Amino acid sequence: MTEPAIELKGISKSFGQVQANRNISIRVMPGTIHGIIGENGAGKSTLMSILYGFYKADSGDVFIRGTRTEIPDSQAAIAAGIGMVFQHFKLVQNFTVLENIVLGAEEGPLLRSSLARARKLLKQLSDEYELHVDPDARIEDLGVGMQQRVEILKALYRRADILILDEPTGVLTPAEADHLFRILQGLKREGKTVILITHKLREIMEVTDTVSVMRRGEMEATVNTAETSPEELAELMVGRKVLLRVDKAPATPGDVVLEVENLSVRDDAGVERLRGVSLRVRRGEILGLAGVAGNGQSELLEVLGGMREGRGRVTMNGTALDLTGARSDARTRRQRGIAHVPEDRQREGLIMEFHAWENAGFGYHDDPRFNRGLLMDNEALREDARAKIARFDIRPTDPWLTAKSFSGGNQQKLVIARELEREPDLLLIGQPTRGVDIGAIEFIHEQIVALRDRGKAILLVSVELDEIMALSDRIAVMFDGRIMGERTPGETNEGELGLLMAGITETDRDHSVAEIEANLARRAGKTA
Amino acid sequence: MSFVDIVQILDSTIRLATPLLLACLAGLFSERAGVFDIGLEGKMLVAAFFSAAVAAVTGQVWVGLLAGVGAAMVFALIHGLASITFRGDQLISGVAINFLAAGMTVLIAQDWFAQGSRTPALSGDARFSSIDLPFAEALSGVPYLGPIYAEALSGHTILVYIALLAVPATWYILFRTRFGLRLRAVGENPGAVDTAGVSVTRLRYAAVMICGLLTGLAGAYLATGLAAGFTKDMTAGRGFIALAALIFAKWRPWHALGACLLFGFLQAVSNRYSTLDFGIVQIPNAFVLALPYILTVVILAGFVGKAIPPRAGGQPYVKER
Amino acid sequence: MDKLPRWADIALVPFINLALALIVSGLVVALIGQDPFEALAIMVNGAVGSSYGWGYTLYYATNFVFTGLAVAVAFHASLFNIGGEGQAQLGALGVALVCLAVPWPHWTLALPVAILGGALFGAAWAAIPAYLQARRGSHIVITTIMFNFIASALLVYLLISALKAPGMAPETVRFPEGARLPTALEVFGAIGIPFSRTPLNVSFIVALIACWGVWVLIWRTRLGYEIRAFGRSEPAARYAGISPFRITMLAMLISGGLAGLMAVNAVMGEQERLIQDNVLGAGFVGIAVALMGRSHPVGVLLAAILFGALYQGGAELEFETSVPREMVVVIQALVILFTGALDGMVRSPLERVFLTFRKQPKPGLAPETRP
Amino acid sequence: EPGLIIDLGGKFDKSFNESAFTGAQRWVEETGGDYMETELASEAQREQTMRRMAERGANPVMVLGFANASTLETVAPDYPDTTFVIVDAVVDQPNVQSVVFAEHEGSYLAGMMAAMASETDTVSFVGGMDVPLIRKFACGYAQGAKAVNPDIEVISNMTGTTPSAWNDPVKGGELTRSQVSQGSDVVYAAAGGTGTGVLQAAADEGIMAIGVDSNQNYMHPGTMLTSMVKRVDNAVYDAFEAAQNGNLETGLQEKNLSNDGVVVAMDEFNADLVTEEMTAAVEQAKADIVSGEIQVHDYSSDDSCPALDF
Ligand SMILES: Nc1ncnc2c1ncn2[C@@H]1O[C@H](COP(=O)(O)OP(=O)(O)OP(=O)(O)O)[C@@H](O)[C@H]1O
Ligand SMILES: Nc1ncnc2c1ncn2[C@@H]1O[C@H](COP(=O)(O)OP(=O)(O)OP(=O)(O)O)[C@@H](O)[C@H]1O
Ligand SMILES: [Mg+2]
Ligand SMILES: [Mg+2]
Repeated sequence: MTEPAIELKGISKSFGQVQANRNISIRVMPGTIHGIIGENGAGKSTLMSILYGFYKADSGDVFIRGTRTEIPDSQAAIAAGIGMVFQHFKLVQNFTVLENIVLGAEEGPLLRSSLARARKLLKQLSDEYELHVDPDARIEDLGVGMQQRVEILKALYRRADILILDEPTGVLTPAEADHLFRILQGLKREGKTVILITHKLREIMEVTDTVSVMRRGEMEATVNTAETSPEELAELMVGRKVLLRVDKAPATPGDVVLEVENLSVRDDAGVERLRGVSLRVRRGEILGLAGVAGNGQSELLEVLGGMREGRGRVTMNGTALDLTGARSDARTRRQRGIAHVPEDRQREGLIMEFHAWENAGFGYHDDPRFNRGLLMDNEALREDARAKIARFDIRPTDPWLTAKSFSGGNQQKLVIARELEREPDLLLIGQPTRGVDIGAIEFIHEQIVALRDRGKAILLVSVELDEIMALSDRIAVMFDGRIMGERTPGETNEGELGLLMAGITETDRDHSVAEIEANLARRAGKTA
Repeated sequence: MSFVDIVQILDSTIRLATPLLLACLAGLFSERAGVFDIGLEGKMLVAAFFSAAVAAVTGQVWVGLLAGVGAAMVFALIHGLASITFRGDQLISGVAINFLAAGMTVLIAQDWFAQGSRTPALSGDARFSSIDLPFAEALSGVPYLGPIYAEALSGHTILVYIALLAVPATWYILFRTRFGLRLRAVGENPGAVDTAGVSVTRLRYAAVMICGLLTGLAGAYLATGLAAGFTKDMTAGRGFIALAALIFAKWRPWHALGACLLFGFLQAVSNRYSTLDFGIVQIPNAFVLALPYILTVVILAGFVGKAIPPRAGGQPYVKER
Repeated sequence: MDKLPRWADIALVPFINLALALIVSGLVVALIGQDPFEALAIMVNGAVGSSYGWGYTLYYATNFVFTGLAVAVAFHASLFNIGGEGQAQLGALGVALVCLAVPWPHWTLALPVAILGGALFGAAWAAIPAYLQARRGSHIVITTIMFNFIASALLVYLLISALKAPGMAPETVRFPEGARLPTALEVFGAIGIPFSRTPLNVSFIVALIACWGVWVLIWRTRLGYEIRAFGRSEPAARYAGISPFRITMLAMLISGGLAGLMAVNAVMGEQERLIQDNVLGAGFVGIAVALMGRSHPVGVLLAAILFGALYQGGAELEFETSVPREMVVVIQALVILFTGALDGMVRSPLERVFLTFRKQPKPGLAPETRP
Repeated sequence: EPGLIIDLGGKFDKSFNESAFTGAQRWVEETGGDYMETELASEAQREQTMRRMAERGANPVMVLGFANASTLETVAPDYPDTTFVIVDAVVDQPNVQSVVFAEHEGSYLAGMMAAMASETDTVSFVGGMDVPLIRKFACGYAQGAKAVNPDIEVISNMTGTTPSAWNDPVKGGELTRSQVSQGSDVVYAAAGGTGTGVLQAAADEGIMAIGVDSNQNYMHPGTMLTSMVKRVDNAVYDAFEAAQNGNLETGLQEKNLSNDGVVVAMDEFNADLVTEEMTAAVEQAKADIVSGEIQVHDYSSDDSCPALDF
């Protein structure tokens, strides 16, 4: 029997209070492609960073080709034949491809010979694996797909025979992804071992031999891909949890509050994140936006919330909103009746060093209620905070505590209390229960439904499918900056949504993989 | 302005540009590695003092040079400890180093020599003497280029030529060696260096120490080459002009030479003419002296090309959040 | 949760930092052959041992309060304004122009206008670096350094040309009698308390008011709230509709204005004419003061008095012994080094100590609490 | 107990301040007396330093340099029981003694020597801060040079317009080199601490130099033609002495050639450079100036100079 290429035993790792990996064991056989899936924050990247020596595990052992190996740093991992392509590329932007490839693997103190040799080897590698890149191009001039090839070449140049790819397709167009998979198949044929982290079930089904599912820092299961189905994986990934029951009456939608037409957004790096999104939210309904993180939901919330500029047309109660310029800011949005619970409460929703009472008015601090002339009426703010703390059962109840001394759930309640209490016409709410325990989840869900029942419009973004299912009156699924389709909770199931989230539509399922690819490529158009 | 004047001004330009150039290259190494350094001034100052003091005591300028460089490297080490090991604020550390140098040099000068804040005047072997380049005499007859070679280029101290040679050397090290590649990478994306299995800390310390070495040479040149001894605050803002030159040069060695020569030239001109009279406009001396700073602001404002510092500059490298 | 309890953060850490700075300073004194304890005694006695010492200590402290508050306000917006020196120089110009432009009949009329002049000029000098930072991304530290040099060149130019008084020195004529600020000697004298002749003047009251004003600004006004929010987290500020441009500009204008106010004390209160070197490095001392005072007006006031005492004590030390006044510069440097740059050296071991005294984290918090 | 405030540049500036310091030391040695001394740290601390001296009971309080004039003007009236002595400026207060020197006369002699020593018929002058006082030196120097050789060229440069010009040896050296390139072979430095750079550059370039204030001949034997010594030391000594004897006068004290307030230094360090002819000419001119036969124009009397354009 052959030794596994990699075997991890009992790996644990925590970052302060967060246990990112807990007692994880996994075996990967040589010459296979092994997939790892799991929700955002499940601990996939952490596990692989440990394997690559980037982080040190708190406990556990690593075996490489049967021998126990210490990996104190990346140097050791490279020596053991491991290469890694990080989720966020580790490339020097203003270096050429060649320079990036030889960095850290130079042959001698002078560069010339290293570069010459690398150039030769690069040509060889790129012919062998269809990894064509211009060795003299600067990274900053390359598209993400190309940059990724450089990362793979970097690993191959270091003679890696175990290659780890962390969400390699998150930033790729379908065509590029397809190309990547062909490369991976090529590597596999060469006898190399590939570990592929992804959120996209379609990719798992298509290229992997075995697949492991991680959930909340633990290893749920490892199965042969041939013996499983996307539906089963989706269920494993999301967890066999009791479906949360939210008591809610059927929606009675009224007028359209928010109307988004053909909205497009580029991020700071110039990558198109939203590609012509259109949707409507009515009074008295919850529109749930499902999708894997990074498919444009965050950007949509940010544009609507006034944190980012965009192109297209957005109307609120019939009048258009500025999408660029001074009046596209969050203050103006609030004045127009939009409240926003941001996805990242610690980075955006709260000032962690502020007291709870200061945070309770954050964003509404210019409200006349909290001001007396030039001065802020701190007593009024505190009074208001105390009321919110009581009504939303935030614990501890001391408004003088700083936000960072509250638990995640209570921090979230504080934000939600602040935004809901304004009785906004439209509530934008992102990941309302991320990292929040069951009691708080129920409470938060009740509050959201109650707001709906008071005739307000709600746009809900969540990566938790069951949350979307439980709360939404309509569900739209986002993939790659577009709306893939719309369903109503009663007529769909997690399996179908999971497939949509992976970019596979109903019609695709009846066709062969190749046709799906082509279909996707066509729909994606020419990007990158 | 006659040709002789021009040769003279060029001669003076080279002398005045030398400390700027050495300090500028020093900053270039440090900042290219991602460690901002507004403490160039301070390191130059301690080097100026220790080189002059030790040269005065031993009578040997080379021993003085060693001491000056050593002192600057000790200060560089402090900056490294603060900004690399303890992940402190690099700017605040630089400010502290400037003050520390300003105070310490005077304290020690007073303690050692009791001549106010100066060292005894250096003479003979305690000072760098000028050296003539080969054929300077023979070529001086050649029209135009002859005098420029014989009088402006030749006849400086060895440190001037070291500084000039340091430019191609810096270029070579940065762009043609493994060390240079890694050093530039660590200033742009330390994560890339770390994941490539190379120690970010070691690289940054190396860069900071080279910075110390070069500022040491700069300071030693001031006190034992250009002047003949140390006087209080004798760097007189040259460290900041070097910083300005570094930005002006957009962190590139040959451009640094150009920028330092330009700023040296401005000083040489302002030394010679108390106002610049262009017929229609008269530019007061104060303005000529402030020109390096003004030019830097203009560059920073992005009106003349954009100066993009190394991307990871100013931030300590933290692997885990 | 905070890694350190609040008292440790605002008192223990600065105390250890300061102690380290003073210990190293003591070593320096010992190294140059003086008895550090004797030196300390001379300094303490010289700074606070008489009304003369107090007068000078508080006079210097007044300067440092203004420059310290300037740095502190910018710090709250997480901007590092090291241009206090230049802004104070410009403030001096503003104050001088005000004092010279009008034959002031009485200081009560001159003071408010001079305050305005100093603040406006200082603010104007901060406005350009602020704009360049907010709109063009030029690093404010570098631009403010450059502006320090440009300010002193400008002042030199004016003092040898347009503003120069007859005579040899590059200075303006003396301000009119009506622009003289009452000194502590006169104020205390009027109520029968003897006080030495020192430059301590009513500007000290202005400084106290400025402390209070900054406190109100930062902790009581909407603008202060926004400055603090922006300084803590720019994404959060954007989420709350706080304009980064507006806050950067306003924080720097206020900071520059405060630095400019220093001139009311130094130029109007003491020098009574505009001279070239009127700031005396107080702009830089402000950095140390703000760092030590943890950017809180009360802390700034205390740190300013400490530094005022250091300056006055240092002058006495030089007078009494052969320790040059630069000893003060060394102490100042060490305070900046230990409280600013080497803070982590004290903080991280301390955090570890506090962590071991605290109970271990509950096992597996966030993940497991879900069904 | 007398008090002495050393001005910016420090007591070892080899020049003006050092001269005063030497005088005080001589007084200590000769009388065994004691005096208070402090060094000015910055422009802005003049007033504090003066007041501290006065408060400490120093009497007389001696300040050096014209830059103290406007400060002393306001400080002196506050201490009517203290006598102040100021060098190089006139302060019109009842308790102030103002000591001024006839620098133009001494510089005249220096100019004569320069002209006689010059082989290129070009001599030069490096001043410190560009103020009337320094122009007075330059003007006297030019007059002396032209008296010897009417066709001689006199180049004059000032180091700067601010007090930092007193302490910038690097710039002093640069100015000197530039003058050498214009043909000068004797340079006269009247620039305080900046002068050390001038004298150094002259020695490096192999031309002759003339020092100022203190006798600087010893600094570069072989290239120092002479030094135009301003007996600030005597002024200090005399003031301290008079105060000890209780007969310190206030008002104006003029120190000139007749009372040896200014002299050109002759000693073993410049003996090789000074010809007998020079000595004779200088002695003659000195006698003529003292007798009034020669009138040396004082620049500061009307802000103009017949022999030199600025
Ligand atoms: N450097 C770090 N410091 C502190 N916490 C961290 C760090 N890296 C990861 N975490 C936390 O550890 C947990 C697991 O993170 P990890 O990045 O491994 O998840 P993931 O499964 O890769 O998620 P994603 O799909 O979003 O990439 C998360 O809660 C995350 O916030
Ligand atoms: N970002 C943080 N920084 C520092 N301490 C934190 C942070 N987040 C949480 N804590 C501390 O850890 C404790 C537990 O936090 P956690 O969010 O895991 O609580 P929890 O048990 O999940 O509570 P809840 O049910 O309210 O979410 C908190 O009370 C808080 O003191
Ligand atoms: Mg990940
Ligand atoms: Mg929780």
